[in-house]
Amino acid sequence: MIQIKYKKQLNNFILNVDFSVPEKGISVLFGPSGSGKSSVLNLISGLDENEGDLIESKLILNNRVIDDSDNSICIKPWLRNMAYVFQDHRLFPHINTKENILFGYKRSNSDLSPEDLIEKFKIKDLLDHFPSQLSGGQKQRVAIVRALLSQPELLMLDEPLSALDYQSRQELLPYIECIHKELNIPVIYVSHDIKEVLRLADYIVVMDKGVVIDQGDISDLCITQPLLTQEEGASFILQGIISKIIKEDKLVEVDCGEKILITAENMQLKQKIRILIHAREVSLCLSKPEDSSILNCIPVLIDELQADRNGTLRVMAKMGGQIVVLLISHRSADQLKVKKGKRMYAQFKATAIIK
Amino acid sequence: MIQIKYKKQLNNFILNVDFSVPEKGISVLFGPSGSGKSSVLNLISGLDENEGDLIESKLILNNRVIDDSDNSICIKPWLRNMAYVFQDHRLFPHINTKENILFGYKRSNSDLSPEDLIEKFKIKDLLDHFPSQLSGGQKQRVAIVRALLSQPELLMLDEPLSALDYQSRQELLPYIECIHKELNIPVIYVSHDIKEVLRLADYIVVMDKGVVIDQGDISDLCITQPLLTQEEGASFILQGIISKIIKEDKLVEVDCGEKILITAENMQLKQKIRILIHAREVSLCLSKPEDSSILNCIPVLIDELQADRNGTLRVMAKMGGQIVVLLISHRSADQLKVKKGKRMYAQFKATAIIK
Amino acid sequence: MIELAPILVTLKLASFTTFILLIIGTPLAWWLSNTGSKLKVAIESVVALPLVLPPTVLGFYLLLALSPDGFIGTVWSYISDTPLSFSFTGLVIGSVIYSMPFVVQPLQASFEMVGKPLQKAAYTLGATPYDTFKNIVLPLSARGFLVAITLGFAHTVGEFGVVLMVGGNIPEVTQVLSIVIYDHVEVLEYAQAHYYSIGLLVFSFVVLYITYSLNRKLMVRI
Amino acid sequence: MIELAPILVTLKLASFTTFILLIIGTPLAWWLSNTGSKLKVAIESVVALPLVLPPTVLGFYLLLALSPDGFIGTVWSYISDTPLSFSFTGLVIGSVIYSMPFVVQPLQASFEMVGKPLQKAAYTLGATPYDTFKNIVLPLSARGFLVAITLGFAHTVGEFGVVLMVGGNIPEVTQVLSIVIYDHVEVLEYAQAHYYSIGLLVFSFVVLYITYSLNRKLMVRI
Amino acid sequence: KATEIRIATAANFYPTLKKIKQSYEEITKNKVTIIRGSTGKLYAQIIRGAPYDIFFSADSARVDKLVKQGKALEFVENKKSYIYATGALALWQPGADSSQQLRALLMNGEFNKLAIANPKTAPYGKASIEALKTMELYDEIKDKLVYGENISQTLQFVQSGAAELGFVARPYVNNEIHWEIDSYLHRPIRQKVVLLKQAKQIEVAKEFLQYLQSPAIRKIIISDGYIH
Ligand SMILES: Nc1ncnc2c1ncn2[C@@H]1O[C@H](COP(=O)(O)OP(=O)(O)OP(=O)(O)O)[C@@H](O)[C@H]1O
Ligand SMILES: Nc1ncnc2c1ncn2[C@@H]1O[C@H](COP(=O)(O)OP(=O)(O)OP(=O)(O)O)[C@@H](O)[C@H]1O
Ligand SMILES: [Mg+2]
Ligand SMILES: [Mg+2]
Repeated sequence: MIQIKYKKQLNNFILNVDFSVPEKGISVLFGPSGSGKSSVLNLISGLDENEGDLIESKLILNNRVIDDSDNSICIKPWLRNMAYVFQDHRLFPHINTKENILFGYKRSNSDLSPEDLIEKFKIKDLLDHFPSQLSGGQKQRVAIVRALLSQPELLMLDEPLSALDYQSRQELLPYIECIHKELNIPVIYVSHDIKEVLRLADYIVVMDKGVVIDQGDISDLCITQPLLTQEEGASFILQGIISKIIKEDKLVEVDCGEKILITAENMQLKQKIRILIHAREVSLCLSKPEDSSILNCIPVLIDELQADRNGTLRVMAKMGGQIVVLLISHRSADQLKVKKGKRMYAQFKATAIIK
Repeated sequence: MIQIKYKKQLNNFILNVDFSVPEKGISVLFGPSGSGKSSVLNLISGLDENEGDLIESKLILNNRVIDDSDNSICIKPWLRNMAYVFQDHRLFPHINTKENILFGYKRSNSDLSPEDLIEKFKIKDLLDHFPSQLSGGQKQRVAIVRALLSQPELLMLDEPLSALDYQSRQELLPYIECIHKELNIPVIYVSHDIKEVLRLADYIVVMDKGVVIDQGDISDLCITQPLLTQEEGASFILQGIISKIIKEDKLVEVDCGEKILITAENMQLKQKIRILIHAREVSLCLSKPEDSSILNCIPVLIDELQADRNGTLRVMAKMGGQIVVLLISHRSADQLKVKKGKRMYAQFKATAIIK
Repeated sequence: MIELAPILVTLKLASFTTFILLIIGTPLAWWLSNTGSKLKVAIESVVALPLVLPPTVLGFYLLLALSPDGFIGTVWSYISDTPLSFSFTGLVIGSVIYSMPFVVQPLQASFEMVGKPLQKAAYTLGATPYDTFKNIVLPLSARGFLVAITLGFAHTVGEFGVVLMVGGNIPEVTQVLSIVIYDHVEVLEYAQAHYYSIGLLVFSFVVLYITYSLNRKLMVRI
Repeated sequence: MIELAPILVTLKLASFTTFILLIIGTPLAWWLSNTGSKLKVAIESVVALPLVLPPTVLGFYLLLALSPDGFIGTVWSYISDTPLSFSFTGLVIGSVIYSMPFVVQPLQASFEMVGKPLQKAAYTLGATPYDTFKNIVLPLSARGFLVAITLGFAHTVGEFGVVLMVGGNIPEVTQVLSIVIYDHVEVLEYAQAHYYSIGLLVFSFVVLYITYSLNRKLMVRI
Repeated sequence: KATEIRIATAANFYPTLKKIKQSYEEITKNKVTIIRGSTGKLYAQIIRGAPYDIFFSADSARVDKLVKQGKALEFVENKKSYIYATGALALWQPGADSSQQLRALLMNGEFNKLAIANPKTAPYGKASIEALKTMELYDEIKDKLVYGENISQTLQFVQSGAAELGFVARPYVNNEIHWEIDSYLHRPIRQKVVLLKQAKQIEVAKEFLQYLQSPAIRKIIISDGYIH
């Protein structure tokens, strides 16, 4: 675990965080604007300035003590070997894209291939351009490549995709997902885009007003954590094994106790897979409708009913050993007489987020 | 109409746009990163620098010729009375938030109330802070208020919400929607967030590689325009009149030929309303299921089947005089024998975007 | 015995010169930092030129120019009856020319470093270029102004080659402190020279110290 | 008759001085622009101080300091046998002290304007402060260096009070162009003075013109 | 009523002139303002109308030139200029034991640097070179020479210890041990004074010049170390 503990006087409140994130995978720092996310990254990377305001600090990465106010340890930022993609890019204006991305690369023993990343991030055409000649999204891509190429022990990304369009995001997200797998670098990712968070996060730390209000695995938090569910509503994660590949329809059958169909490509038979489904996309019915366009309809056992926002009900149901979550209106709940212990059918389309 | 025509040599391609946007409402400029959106705003606001590269220009706003290369007209930027929220904020670093937001206000005959906007954008606590002491999202809010307070004849926003969390966005979106209604200012909005676009746009201009590849009313483009449908899929807009308010369930009944139920608050009876529904949230069935949690199930007449991405079919159906769009898999289409002229039921939940 | 008159003349001269330099130098530096004109480089060079001439020699040429049939003197005679040479006004003109680069160059550099983006933002908010300059560029160039003022003022205080030549070292009119100290050293009155020098150094140190402290506060705020 | 020796001595002196000033001034300016030390303001003030003393007077004090039993001279005698006064080395020391603020101040101002954010970005990419300074701050301060070099160089070329006092006007060793021109004016050989002056001006103009043109290209690229 | 006259003087005569000014101001109530500078600089200024009444030059050449250019007024019987003093040279080192020792130092070349005034601009410098040449020392020691811009700077060179020896104006070291250079070793250093055409106080200035020639003043000049 990476142990992170900081206490510091900020502008209008005290930042007081004490949390750990796994040394593997993507940990997302999530929270409203001004909650202190960037401040935490600044502290971790050792860039914080007003040392006078720092009350307490402790940072341990790979069993190496990096910050420790008790023992007056504070490794210099350039020795921390952490890369940081800033919210405001900070490309060097006097050198072109190529020199920018090679800046960290040249200063590390990085065994990554610049060509490879240049390709993946589609910046080949921009190599000769100076930062002032790049669009917002182009800057953001260049900044990510620059950070990656330094092959850090910890990669921090502060809303790295916020200036990118859907298409570019879709192209980059898989790559960001791979970073920690391929390069084995833990990633701390700051984002306020819930979709991005749900897709990328392995571990989530939720901040508000300078303190950590919640943290845990994505599979736990995605169901009920209010800030995470406010936009897309609750969601849940199913684990399974691919049991069939239906190439012509671009579908795969996943065995998660029950067999479900989801849209997916480039999968292998027997592959383990985790999928995230939004509760609002699941509906409930008493009998298996034979004449619906909805592909999945699986038997579930109603386990619990909880009040959700806007007068809807959050229904937790069991499907084998796994939990299915769905949202229905009070009206439907009444009509269908949904209650604990009842056997019903959960109906949902083939779209799901593959994690 | 605001007539906009520019031709200019950019870095790697020629920007060549010629389009008009309505003098009312929000026109969204949409397109991938690097497609030239910011460049267009720069040209409109008169801030473009490399005049040598400008080949042609024509800009007419409120019957006032602002740019016209044929007649060598090019009004100075400070006389255009257009406000611009830049992608990179550009707050003045030497003055505090308050002085920043009043900068344009003092230089206009604005009859807006600063207090009001300070309240709405939640920046009261930040008034004494200098830009360097603000978080990314805070800067973005301050920049919007600064632009608004100058009460321009045209407001341009370049991804103004990209650094904001969901909650803040939700709070600001209604206000941005109101700008053109309350202040009667046309707004040109650059965004790559399709949700934002669908919600805000009245008119859409789609750009790619420096040219306008599509433009039109949101209700036309949201069905098939590939860039608009790539993320959330196709959607469609229904018009209707509120026929009933069910307060306890936070639902309203809308009469759009058929009666449908949607989640909504603060609506009035007889109010005209436009709602946007995502095609993927609509499913098709042969008979009206009596035992489903899905609230809306309305009879439709299948009109047309089109191939969509990922092997799905886009089905256009008629509901009274309006069009309902839905996405189903080939498999389901086969099972249900969906074909033109068939009467079926469209089923969807009560969630919809109110425009 | 410490005389007050030269101190006053010096302060007056340095203040006037710095003031005039700011008045002339600011727009000039602003123009230089913004223009795309081909003249720019030539004018930049001309501004820096007086520097390379020894002060006394520059003074000599200024003396020629300022005298009633010299270039500047002729122009002046249309404005005023009193001759320029050996007058306080002449002294100010000489100092202004000589100290010009010390003011223009730091200003220009800092104007250029403020950058276009913020100026553009101001334009869209209805600020004219002048307004933008005054309210955005100027305050953001505070550091440059500080350098310009210190270098300009101090250089005028310390300068005496030009002053001696153009002014004629007339007590209470054009005799400045630097000349007095110089004279004391010349006639081997070292004690007096030391007094003045130490006084000048202490005074300058205090003034500079206060200025830089203020500047520091200023910077921290931003 | 135009003599070459003083021109060479002048160029040599100005080059050496500017070079040494850059070597000393750059780290000093860097330190000043970064430190939070209380000494900062005091040191800033001390650097600017030599400016306010008339050059000849400064020269006089330097002469005292450089002579074999003066402060600097004593230290020097441990390093080298040759005395400092009336030597080219002494001249360089004098010029360095006198021209210091013209180099340090513009550098400091431009270092400060480069700003922390980019430096921080470089740190996270593994660049040490020195590395960051060299590869980020330095190139971004090109404008400041240009000002520093022009002011420093030109000022050394034009200076002659200190030079005269410390150098002893020895032909081919410490006799610089400014003194030669001055001497010609002094003995009413105006024609020669004009030749030298015009030559110096034209030469300086050409050099400045080229420098500023290069700078312009540089700026456009960024 | 008190009238002010402005007297421009070459640096070397300044100390003596100050004494003269004192005694003059005591007896006349007129005010004398002394402006000192190098002869060349003062000349250039006078040509361009500097508001001085009287000019004490360090040499005769530049005064003669002024006279020729019609910048001078007559003040004594058909004379437009007047030799107010003839300078003398002295070899000096601070704290020397005797003039013989100084002489020996020079003759044996036992020094690193010998300071003289700039022969090009200062009459004392020119005379120093002449003297060295007459003594046939010049070629030997010319590489050891350092040049003060004027005679007082030369003195400072020696005083500061930067140069061991120096040829200075005798008035400066009149009260200290020095070796007086015989006046036949060089051409006389004749210093002239003129009444300037642009003088504002011609009468008072004439009166001052009259007073300059009085025996009491002559005594002051001579006792200060001038030959004449
Ligand atoms: N340099 C600073 N000095 C004092 N307070 C600061 C400073 N920078 C930021 N703050 C304050 O600290 C709080 C947290 O800022 P921070 O930038 O960490 O927020 P954030 O969570 O990254 O927000 P966003 O998503 O908007 O970027 C804010 O209220 C901000 O005003
Ligand atoms: N100053 C400039 N000079 C030359 N080319 C430029 C300049 N600024 C931008 N470009 C180029 O013009 C193209 C369009 O840039 P623009 O900033 O308009 O894109 P954008 O649509 O706003 O993208 P984003 O969504 O990433 O901000 C890009 O390819 C960019 O490299
Ligand atoms: Mg942030
Ligand atoms: Mg853009």
